[in-house]
Amino acid sequence: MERIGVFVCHCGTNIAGTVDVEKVAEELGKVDGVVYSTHYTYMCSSAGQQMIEDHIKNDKLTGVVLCSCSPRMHEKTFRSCAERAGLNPFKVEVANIREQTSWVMKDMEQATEKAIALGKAAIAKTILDTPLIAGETPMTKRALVIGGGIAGITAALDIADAGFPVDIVEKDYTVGGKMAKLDKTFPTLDCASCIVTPKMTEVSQNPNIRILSASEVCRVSGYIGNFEIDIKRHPRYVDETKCTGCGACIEKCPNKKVPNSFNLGLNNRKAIDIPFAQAVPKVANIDATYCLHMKGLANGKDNVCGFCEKACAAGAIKFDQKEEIITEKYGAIIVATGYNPISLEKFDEYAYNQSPDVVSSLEFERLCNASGPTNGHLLRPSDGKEPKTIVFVQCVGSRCSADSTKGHEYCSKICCMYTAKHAILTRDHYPDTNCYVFYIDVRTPGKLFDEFYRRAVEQYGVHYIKGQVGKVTPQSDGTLDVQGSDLILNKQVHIKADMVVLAASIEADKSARPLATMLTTSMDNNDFFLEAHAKLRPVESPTAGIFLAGCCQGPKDIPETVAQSSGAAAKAICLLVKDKLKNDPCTANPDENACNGCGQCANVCPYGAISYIDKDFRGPNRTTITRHVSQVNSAMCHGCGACTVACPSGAMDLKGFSNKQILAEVDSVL
Amino acid sequence: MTYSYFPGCTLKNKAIDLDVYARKSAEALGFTLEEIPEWQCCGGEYPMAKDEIASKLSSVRALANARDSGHDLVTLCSACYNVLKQVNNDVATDENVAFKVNNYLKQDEIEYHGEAKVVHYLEILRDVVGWDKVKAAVKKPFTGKKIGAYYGCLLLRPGKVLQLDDPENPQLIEDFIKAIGGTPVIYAQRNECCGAYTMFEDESIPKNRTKKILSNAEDMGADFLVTSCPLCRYNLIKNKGDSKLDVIYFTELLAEALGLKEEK
Amino acid sequence: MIMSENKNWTPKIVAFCCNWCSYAGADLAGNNRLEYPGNVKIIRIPCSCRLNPLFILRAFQRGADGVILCGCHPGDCHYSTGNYFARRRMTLLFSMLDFLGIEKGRTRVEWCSAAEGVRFAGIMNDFVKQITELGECKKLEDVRCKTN
Amino acid sequence: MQDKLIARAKELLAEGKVQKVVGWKKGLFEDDITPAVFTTAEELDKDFVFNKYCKANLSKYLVKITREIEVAKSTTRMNNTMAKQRDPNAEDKPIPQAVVLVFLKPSDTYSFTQLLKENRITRGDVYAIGVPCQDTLDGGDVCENCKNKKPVSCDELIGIEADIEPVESARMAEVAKLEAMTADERDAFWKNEFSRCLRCNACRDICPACTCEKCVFDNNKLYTSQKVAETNFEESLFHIIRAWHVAGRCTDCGECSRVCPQHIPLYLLNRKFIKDINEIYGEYQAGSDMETKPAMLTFNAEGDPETTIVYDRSHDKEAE
Amino acid sequence: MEADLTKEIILQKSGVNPKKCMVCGKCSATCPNYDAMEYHPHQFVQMVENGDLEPLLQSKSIYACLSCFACLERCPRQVEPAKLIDGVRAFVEGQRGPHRLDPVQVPEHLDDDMPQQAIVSAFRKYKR
Repeated sequence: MERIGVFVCHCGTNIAGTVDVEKVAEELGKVDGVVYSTHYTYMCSSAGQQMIEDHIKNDKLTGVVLCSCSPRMHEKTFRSCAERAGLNPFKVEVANIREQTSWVMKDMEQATEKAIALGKAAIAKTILDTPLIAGETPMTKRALVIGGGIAGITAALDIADAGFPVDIVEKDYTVGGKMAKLDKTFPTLDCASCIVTPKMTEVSQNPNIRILSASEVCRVSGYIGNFEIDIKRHPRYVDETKCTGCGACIEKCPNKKVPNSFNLGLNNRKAIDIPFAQAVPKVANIDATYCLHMKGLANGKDNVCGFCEKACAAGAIKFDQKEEIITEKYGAIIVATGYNPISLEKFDEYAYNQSPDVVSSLEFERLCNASGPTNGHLLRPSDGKEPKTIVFVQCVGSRCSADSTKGHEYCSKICCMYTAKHAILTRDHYPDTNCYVFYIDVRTPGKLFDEFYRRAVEQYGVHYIKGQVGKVTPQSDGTLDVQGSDLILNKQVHIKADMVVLAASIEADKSARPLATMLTTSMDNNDFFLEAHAKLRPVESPTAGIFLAGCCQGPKDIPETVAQSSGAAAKAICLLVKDKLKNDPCTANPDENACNGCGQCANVCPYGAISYIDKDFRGPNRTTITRHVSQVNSAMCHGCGACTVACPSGAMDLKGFSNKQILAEVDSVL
Repeated sequence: MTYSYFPGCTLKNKAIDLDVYARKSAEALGFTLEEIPEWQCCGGEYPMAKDEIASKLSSVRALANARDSGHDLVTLCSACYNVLKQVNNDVATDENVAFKVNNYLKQDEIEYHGEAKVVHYLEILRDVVGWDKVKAAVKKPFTGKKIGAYYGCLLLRPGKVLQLDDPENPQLIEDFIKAIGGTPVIYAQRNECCGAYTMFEDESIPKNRTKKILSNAEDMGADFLVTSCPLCRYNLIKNKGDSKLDVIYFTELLAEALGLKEEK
Repeated sequence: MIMSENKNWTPKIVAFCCNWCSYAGADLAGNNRLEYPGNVKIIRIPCSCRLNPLFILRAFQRGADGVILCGCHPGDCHYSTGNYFARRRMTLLFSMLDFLGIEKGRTRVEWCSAAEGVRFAGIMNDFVKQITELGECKKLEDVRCKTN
Repeated sequence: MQDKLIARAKELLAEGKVQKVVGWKKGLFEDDITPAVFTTAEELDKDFVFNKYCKANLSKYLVKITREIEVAKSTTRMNNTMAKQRDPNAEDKPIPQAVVLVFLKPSDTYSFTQLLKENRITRGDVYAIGVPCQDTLDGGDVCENCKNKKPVSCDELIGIEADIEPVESARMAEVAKLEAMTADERDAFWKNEFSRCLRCNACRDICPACTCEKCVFDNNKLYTSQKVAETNFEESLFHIIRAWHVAGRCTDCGECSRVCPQHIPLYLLNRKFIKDINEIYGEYQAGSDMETKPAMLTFNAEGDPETTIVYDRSHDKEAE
Repeated sequence: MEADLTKEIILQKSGVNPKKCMVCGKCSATCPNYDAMEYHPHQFVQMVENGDLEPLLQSKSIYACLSCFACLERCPRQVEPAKLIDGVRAFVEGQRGPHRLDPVQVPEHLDDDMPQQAIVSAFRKYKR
């Protein structure tokens, strides 16, 4: 038999002013199951709490009902108060007779009537409250960072700094990502490599961080605190542990005709190569499709070439290296898969496929970059001459309508600024080179952004033209006839350009969607990862234990990316410091005996917390019945209750908000 | 393999070559063009206005006819291709158009909802015959000839509807040129308009357009141009001025390459 | 429109409120001392998707004259997708009630955020007004279950 | 046709492909025909019938029968393991395999598929033969305006084609007629219908979608188990909730109305849900395949209308 | 006829929604016959949207469109200006008495090689 205690709070005159608290206490005292009922000026005061504790002990209360302010205000207070008195905190319910009664009514009679009704509901609920113990799951104190760009690097360093081991999985041969390819950064114009490469070295030297380059996540299982991940390590045909990065092999390699992916194919590399001088790990890799020896092996000849092997003092060359899959456990995952520029195939009115002098902005970065194919001298790809006129085109593939088959609907956010940067750098190094920028709008929200853009116009004399380019016609003399519109002067302009630079829309990396599927986390229809809450939880994914950093969540510039990465890292650390995960006990739990295993509930669960197992049940006369029944992982369940309504047999119920309880509340408020 | 064939007004006299060589080559490459009975002119220009129904009927009749014959409807003239395919798309996708069109067609007891498939002759070469087979059949290859493909507008746009090739970076005619042994010359103006029918409005329009196109093609080193549109060909030749570029129908080149040209 | 027999009749209304938005919105309405009738009884649920049609029918069965569900605005659900399911469920349920001839407007769904205290009070006042006009709910109640 | 089916059933029994046959058995009178399980050729010859009175949808019976087969398997499995524990080198008893042959009319195959989709039937235990639904079969409106005559997920078809063009049918005419009434008329209509309800639960017990291990109306753990009915709303509640629970899962087989001793047109409730789902969220036929999700287990964030659409759509004539 | 009705009719005819336009100017940038136009594709969109129709109805620009679909193809917002221009043209043709191109004028343009295609197309564009 339940023994409920009711405590009505005056909250000074806040409640007592409009509600006849004595009457409330008296009326609720009469309700079945209530053994004690009283009222007091301030229940939340230490005296009030002491009073509650005493009565729990002395009257052997099995449940406590407070008629006071909103549960959102003091539910926690009173629950811990009950806990101190040895009562299960989830046997405490709060009737909201301040915010939802005394404060919204003037008529005392009605207010009192409502307070009583709410009180009765709370009592009914409390009687049906089952003592809940928060479940615990162990925590693997180790984080996985997927993607080794500036986002991944920042997050990894922060987590490692907090003393937790971190693995970075990077599909490329080196970390550094896009930022390592950039020349300068806006709006401060400091050199990208100069700020990112030290970070890369830090990563490589940090004892808490392990870099898994040339690797990909290929299977995910488990849940927050206990993820189990398969990582596929692609062969680089060089033993990472042995290679010193001396580069002797590269000098000896005879095959010079291998497109250099780090320079976006703007120049060639050797079949064995190190992406760039500051690569991390600084380890050579062999491009199997071009390596003469490996081609030989393919045709059953093992005597072809092999100079690199001979040249390598460390004996690091491993032609027979195979791809391997390693399995690791992690407590938290940070997704930092980054972005790529959109393919320009579909935009050939700009003649990207027709002329090497039409380049994407990222390619332009390489052309300006000291470690790039031209060693930092801005020379156009076709004939290596200095361009005298450059046309920049904004919004290529950005801001297209939803029904467009070519581009994306969103604004890529960074193009306006890096184009201003490109123009400024060009004008700064080559004052006699003219720069034209075709723009729709110049978007510069950000610290010192608009100032930067104005400098481009006023100080560096970059010509900004409000309009778009409609057609680029390459000429045999190597120039490009750029036909565009100038909406301000209302005329069609033709510019004889030496180079055209296309601000290609940035889009989520191709690996993102399959990864999201593996992680059972949501994406928007642009393949950007969805945040748990657009405003309040921007660095968390809806799936517990998975956090988002950088452009995988949406277009961002470097400072934003770094900020978000540190945010994600902080969130991950908050998780990793815990020895055990206390999960909210108000979770869904199915009644196995009533469960049909029909699968409806799993369909509506946003957290993938519901799975099915074949369970043996004892049947009549010594039979065994194996039934397909649903199981809720309380570590993953957030307790929304969507499943309880999807369940036709009512087998699925929600602790703390059970069907019975809500029905009882309904009955008692009416 | 048999196709319903819609020649279109021009191929019956001014552009005889386009038509005759197409039929010959088709036979040589193992497919037949079966001219559909009593076809009417497609109108040359796709009527864009939503309330234009009557002007779409001639196309619809041809399409319905093809559907009944059970063959795909093949065209040579870019304009016919464009109009037929766009109208077909309208009837198939726009309920309002379909409804009104079928009201018109009631009296001649036709009901049509876009079942037929419209293909261009070049499409057959690419998708059915295959470039390799064409290459194999070539007797007199255009070796060393630098040929510029002139697509114009009607073969490519609107890309969403026609879906013949990438409207900005087409390969179709270039592949054709390779197949007959020539060397394709890529020039940016190949998919820009020739001026179309505007000579009636202002003679200078096609002149300017032609100048731009030919100079670009010449500049990129083309010996001559190939097209599938009589109107384009007319404009380009009429207004060529001092340019020495000739413009030839692709079927004529094909026939020549296949060694069928003499026997006319 | 049905006239209620006893003149001192006031409608009984049950409001199911999502803990994360509209319940907080109700609190905010309180903080701002925005009045709405006391015959609106609020029941807290974790999410609009927790609302089982059974609860609504039960309320009517027990003599409620109107039932309203308040959840987070579409896209803002604390559990990211809950209110989308709730929306579909309620659409179909309400349609069925309409099919059975229950007057329109005895049931309602409103999206109301934690910041919309004013709106919450407004919604409640409006709903009470609407139900008062509709009068006592005769079609659904089940006399056996009537307390008092 | 009947002989064909019997012959084929015998064949399968003889080959040992199946051990049980679920079919129809003639009763006292020609027209009272009950579902029955046959195990021998003799029984088949003696009692098996297939005629225009074979209305019963046999799919639901498979739940119980396949469950029995599975129980036999799992019991043996369990006993084997326990035996192993007692004596490591104990001999494993063979797992008893059994397959049941069932005859399904096109409409019934949808219920069958839906049950498979919800893991209520073990596919491997069933050999399903699709048979024609005699058009003479008089199932009232449900049959006259049927959803589809195209059989799905059968192992074999006798007397019907695999892909039959969907039939033109005024399936929603009756629902629409009701929708066209005023609210009060509708209220009166249903009060009158439900007033006859005995709460005999026949509709629930026959329904192929109602295969819950424990029905909410029998589950004393919830406050929902109500047996006797005194006032009209009791039934309304029962029938609304029942319709609600099968919404998106009901294949519109019409068994509920067929078995109702009081001839309450319950199928109209289900069709109402189906109509709404089709019109608001796009065409969906429960049990037409194993993959597609029913309307209430998915959503369209942007596309879904707000609940007010109900009142915009309502044909209620009464003055606002 | 007052402007907004005219606008309504034109939008109906063309099936274009000018509100989708973000004024990027791609259409006018891409138009091969820009210089022959007094009002340019992007202006058509904006002027129709603003109900500023008289100038358009009076202008020769409506006959300068080559229907080459380049603007329609390249418009990032799928506004399809060509259809709008043709809508205005069709409206004007619907209103006027005499044809823009009277059959009697045709011969002066004719020559032996002119394809029928040219004439029928022209009639479609310049005749009611």
